[in-house]
Amino acid sequence: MSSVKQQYQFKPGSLQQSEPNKFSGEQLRAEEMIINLGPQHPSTHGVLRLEVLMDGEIVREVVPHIGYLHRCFEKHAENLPYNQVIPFVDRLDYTASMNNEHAYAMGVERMLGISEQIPKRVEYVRVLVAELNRIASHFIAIGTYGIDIGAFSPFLWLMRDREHILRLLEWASGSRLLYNYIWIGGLYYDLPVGFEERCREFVNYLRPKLTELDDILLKNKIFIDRTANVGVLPLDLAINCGVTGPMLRASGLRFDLRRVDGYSVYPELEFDIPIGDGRMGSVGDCWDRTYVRFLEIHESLRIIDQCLDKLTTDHKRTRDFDPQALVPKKIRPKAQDFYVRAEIPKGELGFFFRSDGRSDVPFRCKCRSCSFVNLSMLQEIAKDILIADLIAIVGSLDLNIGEVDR
Amino acid sequence: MFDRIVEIVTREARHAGPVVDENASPRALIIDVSDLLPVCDALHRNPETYFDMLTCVSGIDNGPDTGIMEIAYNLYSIPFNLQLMLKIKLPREGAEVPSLTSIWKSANWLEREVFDMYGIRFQNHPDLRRILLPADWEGHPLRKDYKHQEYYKNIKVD
Amino acid sequence: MKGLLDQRFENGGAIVTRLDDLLNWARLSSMFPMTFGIACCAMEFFSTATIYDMDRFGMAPRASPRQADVMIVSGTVTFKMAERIKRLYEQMAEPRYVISMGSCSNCGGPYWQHGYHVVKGVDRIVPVDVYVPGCPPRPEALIGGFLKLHEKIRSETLMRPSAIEQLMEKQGSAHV
Amino acid sequence: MQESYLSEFGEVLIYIIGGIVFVMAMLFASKILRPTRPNPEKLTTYESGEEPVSSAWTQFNVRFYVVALIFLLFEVEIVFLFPWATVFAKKELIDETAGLWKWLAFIEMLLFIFILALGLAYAWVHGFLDWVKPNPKPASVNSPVPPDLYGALNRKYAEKVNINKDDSGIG
Repeated sequence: MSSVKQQYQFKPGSLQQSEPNKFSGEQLRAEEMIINLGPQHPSTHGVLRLEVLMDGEIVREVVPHIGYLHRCFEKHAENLPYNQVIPFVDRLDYTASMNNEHAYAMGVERMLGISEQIPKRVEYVRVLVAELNRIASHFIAIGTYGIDIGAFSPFLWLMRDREHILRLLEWASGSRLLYNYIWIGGLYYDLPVGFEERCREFVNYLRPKLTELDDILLKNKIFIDRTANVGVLPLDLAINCGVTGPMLRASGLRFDLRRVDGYSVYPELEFDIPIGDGRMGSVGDCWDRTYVRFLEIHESLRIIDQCLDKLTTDHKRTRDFDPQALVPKKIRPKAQDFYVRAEIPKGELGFFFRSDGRSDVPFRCKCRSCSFVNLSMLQEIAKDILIADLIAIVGSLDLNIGEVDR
Repeated sequence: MFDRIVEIVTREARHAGPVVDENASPRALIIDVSDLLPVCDALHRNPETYFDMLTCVSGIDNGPDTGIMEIAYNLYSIPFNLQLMLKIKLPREGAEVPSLTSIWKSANWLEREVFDMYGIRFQNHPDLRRILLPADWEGHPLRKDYKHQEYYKNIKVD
Repeated sequence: MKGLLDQRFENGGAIVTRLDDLLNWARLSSMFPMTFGIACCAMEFFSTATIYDMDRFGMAPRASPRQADVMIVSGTVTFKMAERIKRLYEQMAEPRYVISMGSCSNCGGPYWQHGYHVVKGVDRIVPVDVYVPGCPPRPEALIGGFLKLHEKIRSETLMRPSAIEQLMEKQGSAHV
Repeated sequence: MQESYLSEFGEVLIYIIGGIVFVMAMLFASKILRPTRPNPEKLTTYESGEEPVSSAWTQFNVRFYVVALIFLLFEVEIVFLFPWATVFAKKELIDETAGLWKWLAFIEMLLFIFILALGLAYAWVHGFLDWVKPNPKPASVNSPVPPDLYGALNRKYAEKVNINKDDSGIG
């Protein structure tokens, strides 16, 4: 028996106090009504709440309400030493933890000025696991989007393939989902023996599966009809709203921080930046967004292939290689303001640091999360659309509520 | 290129000239609050800079003993691949900042978050409500002197 | 009017015990969980539902609480979400069960110290039947939680818990 | 003849009564079995865990009724077609009228369908069949940046070569 007393008691109207609606019942015209989507709704991918003002079947306005998963990341970052923040960084975008860790570790290393000394093998392993995780994240994005549109089987297929990635990453890091693998100045551990071969096997296994996915979902007539020409996001609006990542690329701008900033070892790797070309409808519609993600999986596979080549030839595993050799015992950057950004599957993840030079704890660590900014765009394009299209648009944003709310 | 940006900012900043913070990365300019809107507008429109994206707005509380809060704006120019940080200093109590929503739409939610966490009010903001915390939450949690409330709707906060 | 299943029987004998078995068997072989992912643990819940085949326990996710028997609180419970979780719990039909999945909903998890907006344990809001530890728990752990819940349901009875009541009375008088 | 008519309706009546009794028995059984523990939170409308706003008895868009009416058009057609089909090919009637019956019945039904089709055509021409179309207009921004700058960026990053690290602006 639980000894904790239940503390919450219901009072009428208390939900409206904690998160009031933007529209009240009195303001409405006769035919309008307000419908809540979420927080518990299968199509909102988490605890997002959308307040929808409807006229018949037409959505007049959407007001997203967020914060149902606000886990106080910035407060934790202000109270914990730099290296202990990494587990919390994992939990920001829980579908792509490796990418988050990569961004964070890179930022602190640059602040410490040790980013140039990191061994190449460490960097290649980082890129390898980050790209594996990018594939897993895109699988979730495309799979759950399929469910939203009404296709359930692709989700099962993608979860099956994602499981292989999770098992690879578990083998390397010891955890299935939240890894704490990339440390400041190094890695938790070198790749296990035989990882490269298994990873190569997986890549060869995945390529034909992607063709299957293309056939069953993305080139499906129903899928195209539901997503093409829906939720068109023009490029100038996208940029003005600060949209980044696959959504910006789907709007027709070849903008990828892996190429633009050329961080880590990405300049040594060869990959393309897919952009939306309006093949099925107009540039920047939901289909483009999904297809850009799909093409990015191909590019990630290319990167993984090259990383594996390097890891088995130039930067081979040696007996005396210690991935923790450069991990600083005391992380105390000089006093500065620092903004670091990196490309994670959803877009640009940025960390704003302020260190005071006197302690191991960041004075301020602000996380610029891409899902948060991408979601703020929703109310601009979700006007005068059908309610069914609203589901399609929200799904195509590839939101991760952990990252929206932090 | 940075010198050119400093020139543009100096031309627009009427109240106090910009102070360059060399330590920051990307390099930062500290400007006066009243100059914020014209400076940002100029940086957005100038054909040499075209800062078309506002990526990050971070509030910083320097603690009650200094009595200063700061806001750092991270601007980015996609066409020219320029990064710039603008910083403004505010008093800790009753601070008011002009909103940048008229220039960049992304400022809307980013400023709401700063309001939620620090209690800095933004003038002419279209929809200044709390965004992450419940509307009936007490206090602004990222202030350095924040003490969380004992109970929220009978549930103990500890 | 109180329903038959609300009654507590003093001395059931064979009929009530058999009825117990039938009811418990029916309940535990079709526990419909509510589709309700909150945070990281929801990803592992997805994995459990798909790769690890939740259907073999007769569990098919339902979208509405009115049709669900089990609420799996998969993730961090925040103060903003707490009232909603309570409401969703109340809107489920009896008998209803709650599985608290992951450290965050057990006790606040990694957010227990500085998480001003995190409820330190979902059991402050709704009664919890099974706690599944882990951050996030592996799908196997969640399945272990389902089996624990099966055990719990199997031991449910319509008989009045007279022994416990006596014990509690005794304790109550001792305190007074 | 008349007796069999009655008994056929009687069968239907017994069927209906049986159905009602069955449903009632089920509802009553669950009524005495089920646990009832109502509270105000449980009795409210389920709206994804939120408090419902305003009443559900709002005015719906009039188009829903128009669509329902047009749907009724085809219902009426079917309702009349079924009894007509049972007598259309009746051998006695055709023999009695020397083949005139089938022509009469056929033309009669054509006339009926024509009148209904006229109604449909009326609704079609007046655009009652067109459901209101979504017309999304994304908020416009007058960006000062000329679009060819973005085009130049697209061409720059489309090349396979990676850019130089020193080119990354002020950062």
